[in-house]
Parts: sequence; structure tokens; C-alpha cells
Amino acid sequence: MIRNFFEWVMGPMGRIAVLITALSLFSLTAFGIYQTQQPPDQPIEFTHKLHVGLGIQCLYCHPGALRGPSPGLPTQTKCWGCHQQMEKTFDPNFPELSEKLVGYIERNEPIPWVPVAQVPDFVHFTHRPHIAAGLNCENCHGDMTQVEIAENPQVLNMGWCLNCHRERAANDPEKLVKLTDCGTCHY
Amino acid sequence: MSENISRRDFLKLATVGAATTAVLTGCGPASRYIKREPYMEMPEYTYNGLSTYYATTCRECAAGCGLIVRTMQGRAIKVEGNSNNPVNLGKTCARGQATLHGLYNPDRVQGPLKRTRGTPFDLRTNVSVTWDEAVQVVADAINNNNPSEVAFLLGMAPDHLFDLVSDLANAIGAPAPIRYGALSMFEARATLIKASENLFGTAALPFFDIANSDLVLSFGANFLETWLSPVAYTRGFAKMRRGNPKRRGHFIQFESRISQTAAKADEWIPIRPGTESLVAAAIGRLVAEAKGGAVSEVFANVDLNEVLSSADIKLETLEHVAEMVGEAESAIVIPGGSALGLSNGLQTAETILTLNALADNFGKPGGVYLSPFLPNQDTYHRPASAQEMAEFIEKMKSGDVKVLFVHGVNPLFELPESLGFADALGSVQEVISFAVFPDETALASDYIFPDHHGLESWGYQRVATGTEQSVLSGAQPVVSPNYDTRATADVLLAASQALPFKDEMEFLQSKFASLVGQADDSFSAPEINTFTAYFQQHGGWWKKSSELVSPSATDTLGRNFAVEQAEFAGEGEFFFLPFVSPTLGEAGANKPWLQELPDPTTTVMWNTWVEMNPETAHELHIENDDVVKIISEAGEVEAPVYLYPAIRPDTIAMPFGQGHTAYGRYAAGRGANPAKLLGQHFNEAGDLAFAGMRVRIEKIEGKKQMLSRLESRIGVYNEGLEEH
Amino acid sequence: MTAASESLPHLEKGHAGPHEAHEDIRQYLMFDPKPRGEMNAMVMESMLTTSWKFWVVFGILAFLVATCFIYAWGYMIAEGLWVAGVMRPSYWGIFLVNTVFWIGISHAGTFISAILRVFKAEFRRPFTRAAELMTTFGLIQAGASIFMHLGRVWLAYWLFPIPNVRQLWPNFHSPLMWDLLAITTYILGSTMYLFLPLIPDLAMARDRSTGWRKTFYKILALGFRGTEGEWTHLHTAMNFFAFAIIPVMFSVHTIVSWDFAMAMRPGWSSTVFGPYFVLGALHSGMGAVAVVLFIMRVTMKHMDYFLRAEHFDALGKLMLIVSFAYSYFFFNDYIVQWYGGDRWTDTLLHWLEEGPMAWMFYQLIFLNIALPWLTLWNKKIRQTPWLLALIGLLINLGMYWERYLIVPVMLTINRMPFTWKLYEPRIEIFLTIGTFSLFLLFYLAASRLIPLIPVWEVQEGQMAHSLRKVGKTHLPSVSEVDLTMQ
Amino acid sequence: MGIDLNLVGAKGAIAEEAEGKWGMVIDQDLCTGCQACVAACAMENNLSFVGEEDAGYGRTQHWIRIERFWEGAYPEVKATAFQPMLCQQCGHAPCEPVCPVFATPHSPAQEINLQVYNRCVGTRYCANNCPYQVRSFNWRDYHLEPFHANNVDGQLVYPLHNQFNPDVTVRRRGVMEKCTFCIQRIHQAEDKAKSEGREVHDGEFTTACAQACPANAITFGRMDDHESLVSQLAHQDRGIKHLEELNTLPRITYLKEG
Repeated sequence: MIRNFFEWVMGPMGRIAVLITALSLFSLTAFGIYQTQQPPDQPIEFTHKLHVGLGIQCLYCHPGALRGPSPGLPTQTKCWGCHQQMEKTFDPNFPELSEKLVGYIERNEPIPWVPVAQVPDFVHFTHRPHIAAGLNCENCHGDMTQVEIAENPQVLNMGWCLNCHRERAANDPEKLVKLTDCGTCHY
Repeated sequence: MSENISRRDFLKLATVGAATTAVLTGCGPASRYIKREPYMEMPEYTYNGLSTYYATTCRECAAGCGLIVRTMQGRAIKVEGNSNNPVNLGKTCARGQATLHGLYNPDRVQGPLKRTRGTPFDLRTNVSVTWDEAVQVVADAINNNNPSEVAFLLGMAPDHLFDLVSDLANAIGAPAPIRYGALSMFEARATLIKASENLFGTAALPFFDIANSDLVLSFGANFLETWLSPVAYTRGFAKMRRGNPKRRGHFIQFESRISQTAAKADEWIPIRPGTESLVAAAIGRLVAEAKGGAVSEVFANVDLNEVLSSADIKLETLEHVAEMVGEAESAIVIPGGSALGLSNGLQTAETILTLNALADNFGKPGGVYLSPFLPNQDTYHRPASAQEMAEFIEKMKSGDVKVLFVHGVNPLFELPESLGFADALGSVQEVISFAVFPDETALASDYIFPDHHGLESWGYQRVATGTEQSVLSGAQPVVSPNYDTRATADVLLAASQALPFKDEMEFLQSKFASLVGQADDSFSAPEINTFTAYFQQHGGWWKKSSELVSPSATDTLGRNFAVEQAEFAGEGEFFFLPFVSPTLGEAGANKPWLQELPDPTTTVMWNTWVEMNPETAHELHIENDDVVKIISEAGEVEAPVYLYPAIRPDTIAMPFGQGHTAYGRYAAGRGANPAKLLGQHFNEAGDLAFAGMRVRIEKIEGKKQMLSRLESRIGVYNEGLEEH
Repeated sequence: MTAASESLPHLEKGHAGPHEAHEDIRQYLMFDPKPRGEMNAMVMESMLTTSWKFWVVFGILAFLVATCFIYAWGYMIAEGLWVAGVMRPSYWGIFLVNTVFWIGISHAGTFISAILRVFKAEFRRPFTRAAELMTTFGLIQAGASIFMHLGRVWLAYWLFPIPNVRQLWPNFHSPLMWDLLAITTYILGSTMYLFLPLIPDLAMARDRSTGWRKTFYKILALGFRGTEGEWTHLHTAMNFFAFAIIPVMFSVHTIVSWDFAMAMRPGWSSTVFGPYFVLGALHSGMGAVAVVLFIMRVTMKHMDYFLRAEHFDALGKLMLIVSFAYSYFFFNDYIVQWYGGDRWTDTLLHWLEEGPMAWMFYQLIFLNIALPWLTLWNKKIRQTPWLLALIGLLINLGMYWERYLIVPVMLTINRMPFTWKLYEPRIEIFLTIGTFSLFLLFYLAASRLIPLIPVWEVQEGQMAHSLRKVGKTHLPSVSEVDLTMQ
Repeated sequence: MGIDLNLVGAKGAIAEEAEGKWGMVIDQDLCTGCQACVAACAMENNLSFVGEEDAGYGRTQHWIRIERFWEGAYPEVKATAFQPMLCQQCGHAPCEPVCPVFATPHSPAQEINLQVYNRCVGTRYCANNCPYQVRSFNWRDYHLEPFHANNVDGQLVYPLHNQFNPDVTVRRRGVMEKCTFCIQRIHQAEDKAKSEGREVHDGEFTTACAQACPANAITFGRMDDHESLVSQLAHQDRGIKHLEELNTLPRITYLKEG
């Protein structure tokens, strides 16, 4: 029986079947991995590309990065501050604005954003020292002028953090000690 | 055939592929995406990821410690002491730390309820009402009844609600509100105040300046646990021990068991319960004799030999203590709850204060003062004594109370069962509870209109004792209310038009008015709104310098009264000593982390125990964890035994704080309540003679209950490792 | 199979010897040769004869494995370690007892097989296979037990040095790391060492079976045909492994002992723990071999031919010697610790002597020391298989107690008397039943799948043994097997 | 290259160099055993409570426990001084080398012992090897027990979780934990000091236990600053270190009674 199977596999049909099987397995895996890397659905299809392209500074909407651990999401009054002055906001051709944004504002409901750049809860990341060290937002978050809907930067892992820490502390042993200490991030 | 195989394989592979996808997706970053909602408008002083701190007052007991609560994004995270508040100077006790477990307790009353008395607490069977209806119920209760038949029962704290209810009662012509708390019973506060009235002519709580004394004699005063103002007295103790680099204060405790306080004493002298006044008088006599000159009559009348035999104490011990008192620069003697909660309690208190007079420490550093008079205080308020409660219960029973409002107190649990509060409730037509938690009394009420938790509410609290100056500790909400609760002050103000205030805040400001612009304040504010803002910011208002009053003691030593042994009620071979659990206090049982804290002396967690001397237990064939029934004339309870090496063989002791039948999932059905054993015996000052009971015990054969102890039975008691 | 049909000239001479000598000699396997074909058939038959009783036992064990091993472990993973009895201060419980116990059991296999092979102890021949299987199967249980004990077993791969994005490596300072490496080395080495001597027998089985078995053996036998070159290579490989695995075996249990000895605890921190553990392992392993041999002899066909009183006798002697050595180290450990007079060690010894687990301590002394000393000097006892097996079983019980005392009972006593608490096993009991069942299940499966008697080794031995005439008497003697003659 | 004083086990004068960065002094003459530190620690560090049965069986999660023993027999019985026992942050810690995955490394920057929860696989070797027995293991997800939850529209809601300190990881089952010297507060203070271009000064912050202690028995601060309060207290005659003979170089000094 096994022999028959082997013989079949060695034949032309078998080869095709093996090829198809391998291809489908490969593509399914690829699809699966691709699925995990998709940006999540956002309540409003907010495009960073457009806003950053208009010259709005990152820290205008995410000022917490200067001060503390979390950059924060802009309050809705901040969104509305600009958008209420724009005709486009109320243009029915832009339902993301005229329906969704206006809807949230009118209902006085918070917009349930889904942040994409996250670290696990056992990593105590603080923005302030990173900004203070002269890093720019795009060093970690990528070039947001090229990103429509926010995507996971896909780089936030420990090795990546450590590489940068090592690089930046290359000439300062004391700093290196501090920046590669487990307790700097994990507690 | 080959086609069949390949098709089937395809299906299988597809399944595998789908599963792989599911697994990978499940593990991938997508699975961790969460939603995050921004503020509509950023609240003032709030920054993303940074904490905001609010000053407020601890409501876990009536001491009035100042707190700073760390909040983050609208959640209270951590309680810290307010280092400016003179009561606690930045420190907190365990109960204060765990107050957040009250705030976020899963068993809180989440909205106004109408209920059938005695039914279990369950939101499905309790009918929710709206707050408008609730206010109407309260209004009807106040307005449709004869004011003399409306009664208010409040908690122990002298807070703004008490002032408001007093004013309200005054305005509508109802009897003044009654304040009660089990702590005041176990401290025998009424006795202490009565004694100071008898001796000094002022009904005020004495302030014992142990910080500056070099010898502390304490007769059962648990000032490191729950007594009066534990954080303040602990600070005093620390100063007494290490504050002066030249000397280390000496501390002697007279008590029938080693309590947490006695554990810190340099000497523990286990005298027989009921002989405290005799021992104090004997010490007085020896001291006076050593000093030379006249021995005051109180002391002279004591027969030393009789004291030695009745108090079970050696003459050398007495002489040694007397010698220390004689040599001390500033000796102080403190009367504690278990010494005063006896038939002769008032006598004991007076003897002990007289002993202080002999040590000549009135109004001197390291001596006895009177607590300062407090803002907004006309006469010296004190919580009701047990006798006053008994009278109130009689009034309830006679049907003279039609409506009873209960706030901040749980008399069904805290009062001895023999006083008959449960029966008396039956004669009250309408019981309205403002409880935060579904406690026993709330369940026996017709309505629960829950107040905010202390950390969600406004207010102030007078600090009765523990500080040198008058303090009004301030409270403000640190978080917005978690549930549909409403401030009781607001409910009462809305229900009754008798007081001219729009809301709680307006009432508070009316009380602040007299304080604006006073000299020597902790802050100076020109007008009321600034005052209110500073009051919140500082966590209260207080004077900067000491306002302690020296007792006007004229001829204290010349007074004469009989000093006798206390009488004990009931039959039985044991003296019964209930004490307030140092970790739980009277109302901590529903806070899981307090339950998890080991008792300082026995390290028992989550339960009640009976302390018994190992020798006695051995004679009675009782072992650790054997459940015994304790029977007094008033009732009986069952609890497992802890063989406690530091208790008199003729005494058994039990902590108060557990034994709830309600009060949430962490408290209900856990442990036993020693208050069930207490009979109706009062001392002359009206305090319950809670330490004056005799009990007998019965071993329940075959019943054991393992007590959860932090300590090792092997390492501490050599179980399984007998001495060789 | 050309060699199989050759006659054995030396033994022919033996047969021709005096009658008394003949009677005397025939009781030894090596002097009771059977033709190769017959012997092969006997082994095949023992493997293929399966009664319903086998399946009943197999079913029970499989059920126990499914419930007590797979389900119980899964439950513990799902629920967390609270279902076990571990707590402060006994953070390690029966899991580590089992680990040490199974590693101990696994030692005898290699000891018997490799050491006796290297030293050419002839009585080893019929039971090397059973012993080697014990090594592999025991190590599997040990590995499982150590993983059971992990709080987050799903992250166990972090213990292995796998390059990863976190740029983290395991800590090579940790005795547990050494342990892991040693056990991994040992399990790989011993499995190969099990497999090499198996090849000729698998080839034999291949030639004598049909159906799926044929395919099975065909794959496993790696095309072994018994040519001269193959035998030479096989012997070289076996020699190589026999020598190589001996230091590994000693190191493994020494390293296991270091898990304890390196720790800063009274009772554990003992320099003699290394050899003490090795001897303890051999002690329990020998006992386990006796039990396994007895069970084989009783339950499998034709085994009374291969496993004879002489083998039990020799094993009994070995057990006695090992128990002497064990006693030496036992007293060396305890007495030196006692003499040290350290406060905590004193308390610990006191705890062992008088504490609630004292019965275990006294049983340990009786079962591991007194029992073998009192019984094994007697040839009759040694030659009675069921008695030897019983003694082996009791020694194993004693050795289990020993590990139990070392792990949870000694953990009770530390330098903080406030924390002393006595451990109570909970789900560990089921998991222990599970590992024992799995071990036995493996044996049962193996008894149907591979020849438990290394036939070729027995045949080789019989070829090498002869009676030589010295003067007028015939004396048994052993000659090196001349491999080239085959 | 200097010698690693921790490794050579320096005593006496050179040992001062090895005293580390952060230190604590506990005055046993003042400690009243009131458990305020235990509660404060629990609230600050998201410790789980484990319930009656597990607590009695030796599974409490206290990072600090207060020990007391008895001396003598009635009536001359005496309770020994209350002894708060917490991680001693040893300079030469027995727990560190035994972890196979570096989950409990020594922090070179803070000179304390770390516990990296997310690295821990739960061998519990560190806890066995800790002579002070101050490590606690998460035997189960105590805080996720449905018993603590309210059922709100079919969903389990845990009101107590609102209290969790976001600066401290909430530990799941299977990992070891222990006192961290409130490292989150250390970081906060250092971060603040750095942003203001200065060193952290003595008394700027303290651990949760020291902050709560009503008797002021616990003092925390910089040991490498000889002017600091903690350093001054630690060098009093009354000071002892526990199990010093094991050469663990504990960072906590106990001041004896009397």
C-alpha cells in the first residue's frame, strides 16, 4: 500500500499533487502570517499621511510624549477645533468626516481608537527620555507621511530596542549599563 | 482514485491552513489590539500617563488621618499619608492603605434600593428606585412623622454629616443624632471623658503625651493598634523610644494578654482582670511612700497584701514599677479600654489619672493634657456610650421611633446582641440606610440609599484627639462616583427644606465661614472661596502651634473614693477579653487585603480565633485548631483555639471584627463575633463592661478548623520538633 | 545468517566431559547453548506471543497514563501550580523527587550495560537490553517530571540556547542549565547506545517476520546483514559508546546532585552529594533491574532459559556491593553534616529524626542499608528471583523515600524558622502514578516490538565459552571472540 | 580594573564600597508590627491576596512579612522584636546564579536584584536558594478568580482591578516575584532628576513600606551617599545584617532593640 502510494507520488499526477499541496500550504501560511500583520480596523479611517502632510506636528496631537510615558490620543475637542472650521467636514462626499466624526462629536461619544504601536504590559516604556535623547518620532514609528491608516511599525521587539540602546551608549560605559539593565524596562 | 485522495487531502490541508491562520492570528499582534478612548475634553491637571494627587481624609476610623490619594486617569491607585496633616504627618495604618479595597469593593450598593427587610442582598430581588423617588421617601419620612419620632444614628466620626444632621434635627425639632461605633465601646471613651470631667471639670478626651515621656505605664491601652488615634500614638511611641538620643523611654504594659501593644513593652505584667485600679493604687501608694510626705487617701486605703493576692502580682514587681515611677523624669500612666470596660471602670480611670497627678505630669511635656477644643464644636461631642444606646433601643422598642436613619454604622454587628437592637428594629416603621456596603443593618432596612464612598465625597472631620492643635481634616472626592450613589448630605438637604442650603458644598462653606481669617492658621485665605480651595488643596485646616489644654487639676490627690476589684458577670472558669482586631478594626472585614494581613501577634489571617494559654488547654485536652464553644450568660459562639503562650491561664481572648452574616463576599460567613457574648452590664460612666464577663468553654468533640497562620507552627512553636 | 548455523566446537568438547562436570556446568546459560535458529525462534516467540492478560494490563496502564499523566498534567497547566502541593518553603515537591528517582533508575541501565561490557562481565549478556531500555524510558520520565514542575512550561524552550530576537541566552551559571544539558546529552547518548546493540537483533527479527513487522524491522535494522565489515563497525561503535557513556553517566547524576549541593541550604550544601547521588542511583537502578528481570522471567515465554538463577545471583552480589558503597556515602553525608554542628543543619537532622516524617527516615535506613545487608549475603535468597525482585522493589521504595526526604522534607527547614511548613502532595500523587504507568507502558510496548534479550550477545558469549582440559579436569574458560572467525 | 568587591566578599572597611546604591534600615525597636507596610506594599505593587486556605498553606504573596517569635514561658514570656523580612537585595545574591534563564539578574545600574516576570519560566530555584525565604510564587491567577468578579450582563467585571498600579506589571500565574525596592519609584525619581539635570537627593522619594510606616521604623535611601539618613543609621552600633555569615551582602540593616 505504501509502495503504491510512493509509486503514485513519483508519477506525473503525484508530482502535480505534491506541487499543489506544497504551494497551497505555503500560501496558506503566508496568508496566515499576513493576516496577523494587518492594521486593525479604526472607527474612523483617519489618515496620518494627509494630516502630517499638511504640516501638523506629531506633538500637536500627541503632546504627552514630551512629558511622560504616554503620548496620548488627542481629545476630541482638539479634532473639532480644526474640523469645525472646515467645509469638508460637513461635505457628505466625505462620510468619514460628515457622518462619523460629526456623529461622534454630536453624540458626545469618545472615539474608540485602536492604537497600533504598543508594547506589552510588562515593558515600562516612557516616551519622555527618548524624546529628550533627541530621537524623532519617525525613528520608531516610521515615516507617517507615507502611512494612510496607522499601521503597526513592526519593529517593537526587545532586540530592536537593545540594538538602539547599545548603539547610542557605545562610548559611555555607564550609560550602557543603564540602558542594557533588565530593570530599566521590566519591573 | 488519485483524484479522490488529492481532493480529500485538499480539504484537510485547507483545514490545517485555516487552523494555522487562526493560531498565528491568535498569537500575532492583532490579538493584542485594544481600544482606547480619548477624553472628550482633557480634565484640568490631568496628563496622559501621569498621576494626579488629591488630599482627603481617611474614613476607615474616626481618627481623621489626612490622605493623599494618587489617581491616574480617573482611578484611585494608591493611598499615601498627607505629610502636612498634624494627625498622621504622612503616615497611614494598614486600614488606611486598604481603603481602596472599599472603594473598589465588588460588593458595594450600586444604587438606591427598596427592599424587604432581612432578604439577602441581591440586585435582582432588590427593587431599584430612582434618586427622585428616594428623595421623596426621605422627605416623606421626615415631614410626615412627628419630629420627635424621627431618629438619626450615625457613625463615630465627628464629621460634617453629623453637623448637618444635628442642625437638621435641631431645625425640625427632632432628637439630636446619635453617634456610635464599636471602637468607642472598646476604648471606653465615655468613661475616659467622664473621669476627666470628674477630675478636671472638663468633659474632654485627655491627651497622653507619650512622645516626651520616659516611662509609660499602660493599663490595657492598645494605643499602637486601634485606641483613639493609633497613627498619632504610634508616632508618639516612636519618639518616646528613639526621639531623644540621651534616653530610651521605658514602657510597661499591664494586661492579661500580650497584645500588639504589649508586645512592644519592655515589661509585660499579666495582672488578673478587674484589679487594674487596685494595682494602680498600690503603685501610687508605694510611690508616695517612697517620695515621703502624705500619701493621698485613695492610695493609702489600699491593702498591699490584698492587692498582691487578688491581682496575682509579686511585691517585687510592684516595688520595681514604683521605683521606676519615682525615678522617672516624666512618667505617664494610660488607662486603656479593657481596664475601663469593667464594672469599676470609672474608678479605674480616676485612680489612673490620680496616679498621673502623683507623677506630677499634668500639662507638662510627657504628661497628660486635654485635647484642644475643636472648630464648630459647641459642647464636647462624644459617641454614645453603650448605655445610651441601650436607652435608645428601649425607645425604639417602645415604638417611639417611627423612622430611623442609619449612616456609617452597623449596629446589628457592632452592638452586643443582648442589647436587642435586632428586636427593636422590628418596632420601627421605616428604616432607611445610607450604607455604602450591604452590611447587616442595611439588609434589615426598608431602603438603602447609598452614600458615596469616603473617597468619592466631600466633607470634613474634626480630629477628636491625637494632635496638639485643633484640626479640621478635609475630604474631597478623588474619583468620580463609581456607581449611582448620592451624598447623604445632598439627599437630606433635598428632602427637607428646614436648612437653607442648596447642596452639601454650600453647607460646608457655611461651616468654614467662621474659620476664614483666623490667626495662626495652616494657610491664610482672605475669603470663603479661596478658603475652600486651600482647604481642599491642603487636605484640611489646622492651627500651626500647640493648643493643648492643661487640665485644671486642683487637689486631685486630695480626692477620695473607694478602690475595689471589678465584679464579673456570669459563671465560668475564664475571664473573657474581647479586643478589636488590630488589622481589621471594626469595619475592615470586607476588604480582602485586610483579611489577608496576618494579625500582628497570632499571624492568623481570614478568621477568628480564641486565645488560650497552652497549659490551660492541655488540662482541658484542647489542642490548636480545636473548635470550642464559648458560653456566657448572654450567648455563645464557636471558634477555633489558638494556643497563645502569652495570655493568663484564667483568661481567654477573642478578636472583634469578624463574624459577619452580610457585608459582602469577603466578610460574610467568616469567623465569629465575640459581641454575641457580651451582656448588658455597664459601668458608672455608661460604658459597657465588655471585659467584665466570665465564660465557660465546651470543646466540640471532633470538630477542627485549621486556622490560616502566616507563622510556622514548626519554627515558632516547635511542633514536631520537641525540645531535646 | 551464515554464522548462525555454525557449530560451537568448544562446547562440543564440554559435552563430552565427565558427567558431574556436565551437570554442574549446564545450569549456566553460557554452557547451555542452543542452536542459533532455535534460540532466535524462542526470542521471536516470546515477542509475538500475546495473551489477553497482556492487553488487560496494557489497557489499565494506558488508562492510567491518559488520566494521571496526560489529563492531570493538562489540568495542572490549565489551572496553574496551585493544584499541586508546592508552596513556601517547599517550592520543589514530588516533581523533583520523581526527576531524581527516574534519573537514578536510568543509571543502572547504562551501568550494567556499559561498565559490565567494558569490563567483560559475562553474566550481563542476557539482560543488557532490558537495562538499557530502563535508561531511555527512565530518562523520559525524568524529563517529563522536570517540565511538569515548571511554572510556565510553555516557555520551556527558553531553557535551550536558541538564537532569538530578545538577544537572550540561558544562564550557564545555573545548575539547572547544566542539568538540562547533561540530561539531554545522556538521553541522546543512551538512546544511541540502546540502538546500536539492537541492530543485529532487529535484523534477526526482520528475517523472521512478515507484514508490518517486516517493514518496521526493515527500516530500523538499517539493512544490517551481518557481514564481517558490519560487525566490525558495530563493535567499534559500541565500544566507543560504551566508553563514552560511562563518564556521561557519572556526570549526569553528579550534576543532578549539584542542583541541591550548589544551593545554599542546610542539608543540601554537601560536597559528598555527587558520589552519594551516583551510588544512590545505582542502588535504586540495580533494584529496578532485578524487578524488571523478574517480571520478564515470569510473564514472557522462554525467559527462564535466558534469565537464570546465575544471573539473579550475580545481580544480587552487585546489589550487595552497591549497598555497601551506598551506606558508606550515606553515613559520610549525614555524619559529617551532624558533626559540623551548624545550627540549621542540626535542626534539620533533628527534624528528620523526630519530625512527622521520621518514619520515612527510618524506613530509608532499613530498606536501603539493613535489608540488603541482612539478606543478600545468602546465596539462596540471591538465587530466588521473586525474593531478589522483592528486595529490589523495597530498595527502590527506600530510595524514593531518600529523595523525598532530600527534596520536600529538607526544604521545610531553612534559615528562616518563621516560614517552616510541611509539604503535602496533592495532584503530584496522580502525576507520579502517571509517570510510573508510562514507564511500564513503554516497557510493555517494547516487549512486543523489540527483542528484550540481546540474542546475538548471548550467542556470542556461548561461542566464547568453553571447557578446557587442564590435567584431568575440565575447567570453564572464556576466550575473546575472534570476530574475524565469524 | 578594580576588584569586584561583591565577588571577593569584602568585609569591614572595604565592604562599605560594596554596600550598593540603595539601602534600607529597619529599626526593630520602633517596629510595632502593625502591618501598614504590608498593606502599603500590596497596594503599591499589585500583590494578590490568596484567600484563607492558600494563605495558611504558605502561599501568601506578601513581599514583606513581619516575623515574631516567643522567648521564655508564661509568665516570663516575651515576644521578640517584630522583624519585617523582605528581599534584602543582596549584593551577592544566592538567587541570581541559579536561575537558568536570567529572570532574576542583578541590576548593574541600580545595584539591586531584579525579578523579570516576563522572563521567568517558574523553576522556583531562586526561591529555594533564597536564605531569607522572601520570594513568592504566583501559584495561580489569584486576581482573575471569578469569585472576585461581578457578573454584569454576562461579563465578568473585576472592580478591584481598578486599583492596580499601572507602573507595576500585574503578574500572571507561574512566575516568581519579590520586593523590588519599589523600582518604579526609583525610576520615576531618577527620570525626574535627570530631566532637571541633577542627582536624586536623599529623601526625595521612598518605598511604599517606608512611606506608610507610622513608627518611621523603615528608612530608605542612597547608601552610597554617606551623608544620607539611611547611611548614617546603617552605621549605628545597633545595626546588624541578617545571615551575614553567608556573605550575601544584604542591603538592609536591622537596628536591634535596646
